[in-house]
Parts: sequence; C-alpha cells; structure tokens
Amino acid sequence: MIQLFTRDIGLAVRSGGGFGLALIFFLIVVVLIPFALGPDQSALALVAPGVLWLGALLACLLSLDRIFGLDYEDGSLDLLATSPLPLESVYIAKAAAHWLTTGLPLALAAPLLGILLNLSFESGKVLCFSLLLGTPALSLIGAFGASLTLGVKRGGLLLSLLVLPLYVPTLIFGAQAVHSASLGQTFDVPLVLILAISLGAAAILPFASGVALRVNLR
Amino acid sequence: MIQLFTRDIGLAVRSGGGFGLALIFFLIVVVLIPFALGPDQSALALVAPGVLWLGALLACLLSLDRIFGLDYEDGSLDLLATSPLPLESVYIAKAAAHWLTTGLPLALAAPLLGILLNLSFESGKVLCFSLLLGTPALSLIGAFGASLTLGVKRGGLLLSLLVLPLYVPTLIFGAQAVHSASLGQTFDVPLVLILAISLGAAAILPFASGVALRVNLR
Amino acid sequence: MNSTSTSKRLWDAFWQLANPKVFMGWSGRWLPWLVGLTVLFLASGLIWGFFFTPDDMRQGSTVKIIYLHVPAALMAINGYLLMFVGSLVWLIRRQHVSVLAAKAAAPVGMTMTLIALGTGAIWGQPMWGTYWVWDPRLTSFLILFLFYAGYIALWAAIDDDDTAADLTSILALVGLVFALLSRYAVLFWNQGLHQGTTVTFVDGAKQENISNVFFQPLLLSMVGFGLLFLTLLLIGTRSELRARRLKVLEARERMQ
Amino acid sequence: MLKVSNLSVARGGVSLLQDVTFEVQAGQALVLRGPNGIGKTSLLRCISGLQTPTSGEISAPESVAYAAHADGLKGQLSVLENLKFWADIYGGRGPEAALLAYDLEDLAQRPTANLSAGQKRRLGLARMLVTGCALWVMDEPTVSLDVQNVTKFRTVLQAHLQAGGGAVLTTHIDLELSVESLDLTGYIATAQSPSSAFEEALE
Amino acid sequence: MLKVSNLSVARGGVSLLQDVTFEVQAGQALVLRGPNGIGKTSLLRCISGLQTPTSGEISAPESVAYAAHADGLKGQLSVLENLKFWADIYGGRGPEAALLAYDLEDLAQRPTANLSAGQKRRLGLARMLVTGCALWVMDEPTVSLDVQNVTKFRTVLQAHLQAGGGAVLTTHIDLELSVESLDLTGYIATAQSPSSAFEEALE
Amino acid sequence: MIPDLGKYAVEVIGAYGMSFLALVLVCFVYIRRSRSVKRALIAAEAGKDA
Ligand code: HEM
Ligand SMILES: Nc1ncnc2c1ncn2[C@@H]1O[C@H](COP(=O)(O)OP(=O)(O)OP(=O)(O)O)[C@@H](O)[C@H]1O
Ligand SMILES: Nc1ncnc2c1ncn2[C@@H]1O[C@H](COP(=O)(O)OP(=O)(O)OP(=O)(O)O)[C@@H](O)[C@H]1O
Ligand SMILES: [Mg+2]
Ligand SMILES: [Mg+2]
Repeated sequence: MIQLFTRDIGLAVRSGGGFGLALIFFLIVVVLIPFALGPDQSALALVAPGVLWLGALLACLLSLDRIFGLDYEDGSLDLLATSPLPLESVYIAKAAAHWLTTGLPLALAAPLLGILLNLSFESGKVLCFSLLLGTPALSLIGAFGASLTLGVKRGGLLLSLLVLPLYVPTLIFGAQAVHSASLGQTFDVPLVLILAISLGAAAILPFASGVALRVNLR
Repeated sequence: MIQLFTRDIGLAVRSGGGFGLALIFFLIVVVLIPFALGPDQSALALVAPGVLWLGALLACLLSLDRIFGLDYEDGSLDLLATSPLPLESVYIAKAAAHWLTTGLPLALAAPLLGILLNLSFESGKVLCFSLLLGTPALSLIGAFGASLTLGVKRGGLLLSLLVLPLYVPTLIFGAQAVHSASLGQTFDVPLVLILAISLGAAAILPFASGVALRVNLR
Repeated sequence: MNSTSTSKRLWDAFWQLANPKVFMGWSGRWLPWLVGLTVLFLASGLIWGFFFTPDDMRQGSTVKIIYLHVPAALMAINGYLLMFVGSLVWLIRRQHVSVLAAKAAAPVGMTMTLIALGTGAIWGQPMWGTYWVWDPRLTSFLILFLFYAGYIALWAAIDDDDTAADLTSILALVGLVFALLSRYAVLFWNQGLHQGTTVTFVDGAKQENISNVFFQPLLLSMVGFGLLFLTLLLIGTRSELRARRLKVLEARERMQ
Repeated sequence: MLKVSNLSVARGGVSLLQDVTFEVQAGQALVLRGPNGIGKTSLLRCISGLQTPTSGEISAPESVAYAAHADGLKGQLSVLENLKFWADIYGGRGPEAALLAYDLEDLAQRPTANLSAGQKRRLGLARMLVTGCALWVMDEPTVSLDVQNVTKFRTVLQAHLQAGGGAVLTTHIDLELSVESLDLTGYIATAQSPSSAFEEALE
Repeated sequence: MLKVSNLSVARGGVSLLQDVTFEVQAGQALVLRGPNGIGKTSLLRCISGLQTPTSGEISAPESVAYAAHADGLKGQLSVLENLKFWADIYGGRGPEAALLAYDLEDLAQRPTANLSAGQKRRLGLARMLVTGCALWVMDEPTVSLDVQNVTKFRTVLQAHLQAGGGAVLTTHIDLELSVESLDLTGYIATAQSPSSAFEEALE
Repeated sequence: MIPDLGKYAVEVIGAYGMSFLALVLVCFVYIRRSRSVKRALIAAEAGKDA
C-alpha cells in the first residue's frame, strides 16, 4: 500500500503533473474570476471564500479520471487486482496520493491566493484549515467516482456528473466556515461537520470502491 | 475530414459523453455557485454573466484532453498521420466535433440556466449569442492546447495551464457583453471582438496544431 | 404460532416475485387493472382539482397547481427510495428483477422531479415574484434531479448488464447517504421561503392547516400519481426483463 | 498446486467453455492451446481470480502471478523501478535476479516508454520472477520476442519448474517446451448452456 | 515502389541503423529481421513518414498503409464501423472484401472492445485491405494469430502482391512466405555515427 | 368550460400543460419501448425455433 502510494506520487511528479500543476490551475481560476466578475474589490472580497473553495473543488475534479484511468488502460490494475494487495488498499493508496498532490498544496496556498481576492488573513487561516479538513473528502469521494466510471471511455464528464452532487455538502460547509469567519462569526460547527464528512467518507467508501473496482475488472 | 468528424461525434454519443454530459456539467457548476457564494438573489444576478461564461469555459476545459488523447493512446493518431488526410484537417475535424458536442449545447442551454442565477431573459439571449460566437474559439484553442500536450501522461492539468491564459480574452469580452446587456448598455463591440477571436483562431491554429501534432508523433 | 407461519408464507410468496417468470405472469395479470385504476384516480383527482375547487383567498387560482406539484414531489422522493431498495436487494440477494425495477424507476422518478421543479417554478413567479430562489427544498430537489441523472447516465454508459447493475446499485447506496447529508447541509445553509409540510398524517387524520375543499382532490391526485408510478414501473421492468431475454437469445445466436 | 474441475467459462454473457478439467502439480507446466477467440484469456482470468466462472471449481494458491496480453508497465518509470514496485507489492525477491535472467541490466535505468516491443515484453516476463509466486499464469508470453529471447524464456520457465513452481500458459507458436498441453477445442460450450441462473429462469 | 538508400535511423537520440539500402518492387515483399531492439520499428516509422531519418533517401508512394504494434481500433465502434471509417479516410474500397478475407463477417456487428486479442489483430490486418494503398508497411502482423489465421494472412498478402502491391514487414517467427528477407544485424550503427547534423557540429 | 382562473390563467394552464406534456412523454416512451422489445423478442423466439 505504501509502495503504491509512493509510486503514484513519483509518477505524478515525474510526468509533470505533480504538486505544481494543481496549484497553478487554482491560481488561474483565481485570476480569471476578476475577469469574469469585474474588478470591484469589495465585491471580490465578498465572493472570495466561495470562489476559493469552488476553485479547489474544480482543481480536484480535473485530475480525478486519472486516479485509476491510467492504471486501467495499461493493464496495471488487472495485475494489482491479482496481487496480494486488496483493492480497498489500492483505493486508499490512490486517494491518499491524489490528496497529497492536489488537496494539500491547494490548502497551503489558499491563504496566499485569498490575498489576491482581498480576503483578510484571518479568514485566510480559516480557509486553509477548512481546506485541510475538507480536501480529503474531495479526494476520497472523487476516487470513489473514478472507480465507478473506470470502464467508460471519455468518462470525464460522466465522472463529474456523478461526483459533483456528492461534493455538495462538503462545499456548503467549507464555504460556510470561511464566510462566517469573514463576518466575524463562529465557524467551529461547519468545520466539525467537514471533518465528520471526511472521516465518514474514509470509513465507508473504501468498501464501496473495492466492490466497484472488482466489478469493473471482471 | 467529414468522416473523422462524424466518427468523433458518434464516439462521443456512444460512450455516453455526448451532448447531454457537457450540459449537465454546466448545470452542476451553476448549481454549485450559490452553495459557494450564498443564496442571495440580487448578488447572484450580479455575478451571473461572468459565472455562466466561466462555467462554459470549464465545461469545455474538462473534455479537452480527450480530443486527441484517446486517439493517441490507442495508436489511431499514428495511423491517421500516415493516411492521406493532412493533420490540419484532423485538427479541424476534431475541434468541430468538440464544439458540436460541447459548445453548441452549452450556448443553447445557457439562457435557461441563467434563470437559476436570476438573470433576465433579455440578458440570457445576449449570453446565448455571445456563447455561440465564443465557444468555437474555446474549442479551437483547446484543441490546439491538446495537440501540444499530447505526449504528456496526466497532461490534464498542464493542458489547463496552457489553455487558460489563451482563454482570457474570450472570457473577458464574453462576460463583458452579457454584463453590458444586463445593465441595458450596448454590447455589440465585445460581440464583434469575440467573433474576431473565433475567426482568427480558425485561420491560424490549424497550421500551428498540425506542426505540433507532427512533432508529438515523431 | 399460526401467525408466524402465515407471515413466513407471505414472505416466501413475496420473494417468489423475484423469479422473472413468476413476475412476468403476475405483473401481466395485474397491469390492465392497474392502468384502469390509474386513469380513474388521476382523472378524478385532477378534474376535481382543476374544475371544481374554489380559488384560495391569498393565492387565487394558482392554488390549483398544488394537485400536480405535491403529488409529483412526493413520488420524486419515493421513486428514489424505491431505487435504493431495489439496488440494495440486488446487492444482497442478487435478484435481477429488483435491480431492473430500480432501473425502470429512475426515468419516472426523474420526470416527477422535473414536474415538481417546473410547477414549482411556475408557481413561484406569482407567489414570490421569481421563478427560482435558492430555497432549501427547491435546492434539494435540484440535487435530487442530479442524482437521478447520474444514475441513468451510469446505466447508459456501461455495456455489460450485470456490471452496470452492480455499479449503479453502489451509486444508489452511496448516493442516498449523501442525499440525506445534502438535505441537512442545505437546511444549514439557507432558511428559505417554501412552506413547511402542512399535509401530515397523524394517526391517519389530517391536520387542520389545509381545508377539506383542497385536501380531498389532492388526496385523490396523490393516489393517482402513485398508481401511475407503479404502472410505469411494471411496464418498464417487464421491458427490461424482455430485453435481457432478447440479449441472451442474441448471444446464443452468435455462438452458432 | 492448481486444480480446475468441471469449469464453465463465459464472457460478456456468452458461454465459451464447459467442463474444463485439469490439474497442474508443482514442477509442472501446462500449455493451453486453441484457436483465436475460443476463451483462453477468459479461462486464465478465471484462474487468476479476475473473473468468476459460471460453474465448477478452481483451487489455486492464494496469490498467483498473472501476465496478461497487456504488460501493465509504467512508461515513465525506469525498468528497475517497475520491477522494484512489483517486488514490493508482492513482498517477493529483489529485482537483480530478474534483470539478470532476461539480460535487462543494460536497460535498467531506461524509461520503460522508450523500450522496443520485445524489450517491454521481456520486462513483463521479468516481473513474474520478482513476484515470488509459485504459480505463473501467462497469456501468450512470447509475443514480440526474438528467437534468442524465447530460448531465454524457456530456460527461466524450466528453472521455475525445477524449483517446484507451476505454470499455465497459452501460446499460438511452438515453444519447444517438453510440457503437457491441453487443446481447448474439445471443451467448447454448447449453445444451450445458459451462462447464469438468471438466464435459466428466464427460459 | 519503395526505394531506401543509405538510410540511417536514430531513436531518442541514439543511432540505431546505418546505410540501410533496399528496394521493393511492385509484386514483391520484403521481410525485415533482426533481434529485439535493433530498430525495425524505427525503420518502418521512417518509411511511413512518422519519423525523419538522420540521413539517406526514401522514395515511397505518397500514401502507405501502416500497421503498427498497436492496432488503433476504437473499442466502442463495431468491427464494421471501424473498417468503414478507415475506408472513408483513405477513400479506398468498401469493407466487404476485407471482412470476407479475414473471416470477420460474423463479428461485423460486435463492439471491437469485446474481441479477443487475435480477433482484434485480424481486424487490424483487414484495415490494410480497405486503405487501397499499394505499399503495406507492417510491424509484426501475425502477433496473437493462431495457425489458421496466419495462413489466411499469407493468402491475403500473396493476393496483394499478385495484384501489383508491395509490402515491407517485420517478424520474429517463420511466416513460411517465399519472399526475400533482409537481416538488419549487418547495419547496426557504429558508436561513432552522430544521430543528427547538430550532434555532428558538436564534434 | 374552463373555470375562471383570474389573472393567473397563464400560470395555472402552463403548469398543467407542462405536467401533462411530461407525463405523456414518459408514458409514450415506456409504452413504445415495451412494444418494440416485445416485438423483437417474439421475432427472436420464432427464429430460434426455426
Ligand atoms: C421549483 C420549485 C419547487 C420545488 C422543487 C418544490 C418542492 C416541493 C416539495 C418537495 C413539496 C412536498 C413537501 C412535503 O410534502 O413535505 C412541496 C409542497 C408544496 N409546495 Fe413546493 N416546491 C417548489 C415551489 C413551490 C412554490 C413556488 C410554491 C408556492 C408558493 C409551492 C407551494 C407548495 C405547497 C403549498 C406545498 C404543499 C405543502 C404541504 O401542504 O405539505 N412550492 N413542494
Ligand atoms: N470484454 C469482452 N466482452 C465480451 N466478449 C468478450 C470480451 N472479451 C472477449 N470476448 C469474447 O469472448 C471470446 C473469448 O475471448 P478470449 O479473449 O478469451 O479468447 P482467446 O482464446 O484468448 O483468444 P486469442 O487467442 O485471440 O487471444 C471471444 O469470442 C471474444 O470475442
Ligand atoms: N520512443 C523511444 N525513445 C527512445 N528510444 C526508443 C524509443 N522507442 C524505442 N527506442 C529504442 O530504440 C531502439 C530500437 O527500437 P525499435 O522499437 O525500433 O526496435 P525493434 O527492432 O522494433 O524491436 P522489437 O523487435 O522489440 O519490436 C531500442 O533500443 C529501443 O530501446
Ligand atoms: Mg487471448
Ligand atoms: Mg518493434
């Protein structure tokens, strides 16, 4: 499991799809927002928490279909399935690698990018914290969706369709936490709820994904 | 060329990635916006033009790496390159198929989705019009980016990185046109500029992409 | 003693339905009656509601929309629950009939969701002055629509039937958990304009919030929508079973 | 080591083989033969646990080393890294012996994407050695190999058998191995046999 | 039909072959032989125009039919649709004759993803027939084919040659074709030969 | 015939029209699929016996 995790991270870094790219995508979304919405500073500060969360979500989403897709196409997944490693562990290793290369850098960079959108540093800290708690859920749910759409070619959009409604609660609580913080209100309830979603996803989804992978390889 | 175009559309429809899915992704982005930004109607109307354009752009973006990617991986692109069809035509056919399955349905659905974000029907019409003129540019530029990142595995994010800055002018003029319309101002200048971008892209990019494809296959 | 054995016999008889042959026979026999009942209830409920109810003092004639809106909303939710149960039974007991019923339920459920959304939107314009607000109940329905769309799209995207059955069932299971979570999240996020539930059944009796004039045709119409759902469900499941049989025959053809 | 009894195999809802029965003991190899599309690959997938047979019994070791038509190698990783990865996953032997056996030392640092078809296949075969599994299940292992490398494969396989391993393989060309072979043409399923209980119930 | 003179071939910056010279006339076929990794695939890619040689001349017809290691078939399309697509692209003959030649009529409506390895390969070979090109460039065409289908391939190739076509192919097994063959081991590039003018200038 | 719907006639009739359209459409789709599958199955079973 550890080996698979490190291999996946190695592959991500090696093929130029590592830590940097998710970040840069995030940056670009943040940069495009003022173009799309107009440059008014106070308006930007108002939308900043939501936009940053949405950007993180989309950055995750863009890289989902590669979680299992590449291994499926070149036959590695068949071989992994016949190896002593259970498919549940394969799922966990891959979701973890995805989080480390996507969610973690996004969470760490978010407070800095928040400055571009006129977000206060205090809110930025809450943003970072909420992303740290929430992006594991995004990776776990996303990898689950990827395991469902494995056999479908051009499954990218289907994957988005399946996964996005599942992302709704995480997004709501995440944006809510930062929003409350930026208004000076308490924000611990949404944070706890995000954590609960991440933990719940980690508890249930490995089994669901294991079954889905086995079915898809059949 | 026509054959390649119809084959690609057939493949998109057959694999469940046809007209419907880009639409549904667009719908989902529109649905997520209020979760991220809060449910206030008047605030939503303000951001609606920009957000709808951004949504269309992201819906395009998600399907870009499949434009050439699938054909590259299974070896069809090698075979197409040795066929009498010039690679420029391959590019045009693929960009056209991408537009027909992504851009066109998005443009037609945008006024309806605008309602969800409290956009007036008049502005919706302008939105539809600006998307009709602008999405060809998105598909053309996107397919160009895809031809550049062909050989890169997990190139999805790299592709986004390359393409997003190229999308900026289209996005600015597109959002501008709808924004002006929603404020009751004239909007013909940005529309003409979008048209110019689309035409310019159609004139120049086939050659650039042809070269890029040839280099990538070498 | 006796009662347990009766319930056990009933239980066994119920599982007999999972046999495609038994199901085809049973559903074929009941379908004509069901169609008749559906037409009866739906027509009487809607005609009564549309023609023979007074206008509400605040809402004017728009109150008549309730005879479509509420039953459709009800069936949209029940459809999802049915899909969930069908999927669960498939995953546990590998009964094809149940998963095919879930498959057949999805498009009807999605249509019901669309009707609830559409009539709600049309109702919203005169009542709230806008077609759409991000009210929790409305939002939940939009998410429900997405769940239906995803479920149907996943069925459509996978060639092999048993694979598709397994994967869509997993999706339905995980989806329900997240649908409930979304409902909670949405309530947390926004309070909203939509009325609370006024049609409640407490000990079989209705509460006083809604007057009998409106309530009786509404009840008929709700039963009608339910029957319509059931009819379409049976027709759809029968088609799916036949389609499976057709595939088997074609496969056999291929071998010769 | 491997015992297959009365196995029926289907793929995509079509019955392919029925009543396949054979046994592979430690030190033995079995070559499955049969024309294209008869169901060799499907049978091997059943044996390695990827697919469930429609009926019959398979008793195989907990973990087997399966080599499919596709090699499952990562183009961006070097030859050595690919081998190391699989060695780690199986917790098996180190990659040195495997590199040596297929003469891959010179290529060890090359990215796998830049190998020729035959070099990739050799790497795919070397993978079997690092798994440390006793039973090898191989689908046309010698595709794209030149004559010299086929000889190499034969030597490796024989060493594996001598060490008490077993193997099931398919091939269309003559490998000049002195092992038993089983012609699957005798086991083709008849059109009547339904491929699942559900289909039976539909009749 | 095809004339290759003094060709030097490199791949990934490494010189592989040098001074390769041969000619294929209408009605002739040439089998290229050589161990794994010598540069057969690279040479064929040069001939079909995918790669540029470092030096030397190739005179080949405008459009050639190239069959690579990978088949380039679309899994979601049926066998017939795949053939039709390539027939349209090349503006060549209809797919009926090709289906007949490789006995694919029964599979015509099957999605290509559900074919076995040998069936896919047969479809890949049938593709050559619909191109209508005179020169066939084939990289290990008989991989995964059973004995019967190899015979079929031989018949088709001979008919193609008789009709005035030409072919260059590589193989590791004996195809029992009575055509000329060229062993590439004689043309291995010496370490000295630079793989491009730029490298030469660096000397 | 049609009751007096006051100033909301368009809304009410629109809602009923839209709902009927949707209901008729699903019914139509379900019945058509049922017919076509049934026909194809009968044809296939006849072919099997022959
Ligand atoms: C697109 C928008 C709408 C959606 C998705 C929607 C959804 C629902 C749902 C799910 C129910 C059933 C709730 C239950 O029985 O507990 C319901 C009931 C109801 N809705 Fe809506 N609704 C929408 C718009 C509206 C509008 C605009 C009005 C009118 C102002 C309205 C009035 C009602 C009424 C009166 C009920 C019955 C409540 C009761 O007595 O239980 N709805 N709606
Ligand atoms: N994924 C699939 N779905 C449905 N049918 C399939 C699938 N894969 C293969 N088949 C069919 O099952 C049959 C057996 O295929 P299999 O791959 O087992 O054959 P094989 O004996 O390995 O042939 P080959 O020698 O060509 O590799 C073939 O007729 C094939 O068309
Ligand atoms: N994409 C590539 N980049 C760099 N080097 C490569 C690449 N592909 C192949 N090579 C190297 O070039 C040499 C020749 O490869 P080529 O594929 O032409 O061999 P081949 O004769 O076709 O071998 P085989 O019989 O195994 O198919 C090999 O040593 C290989 O490692
Ligand atoms: Mg096979
Ligand atoms: Mg080669």
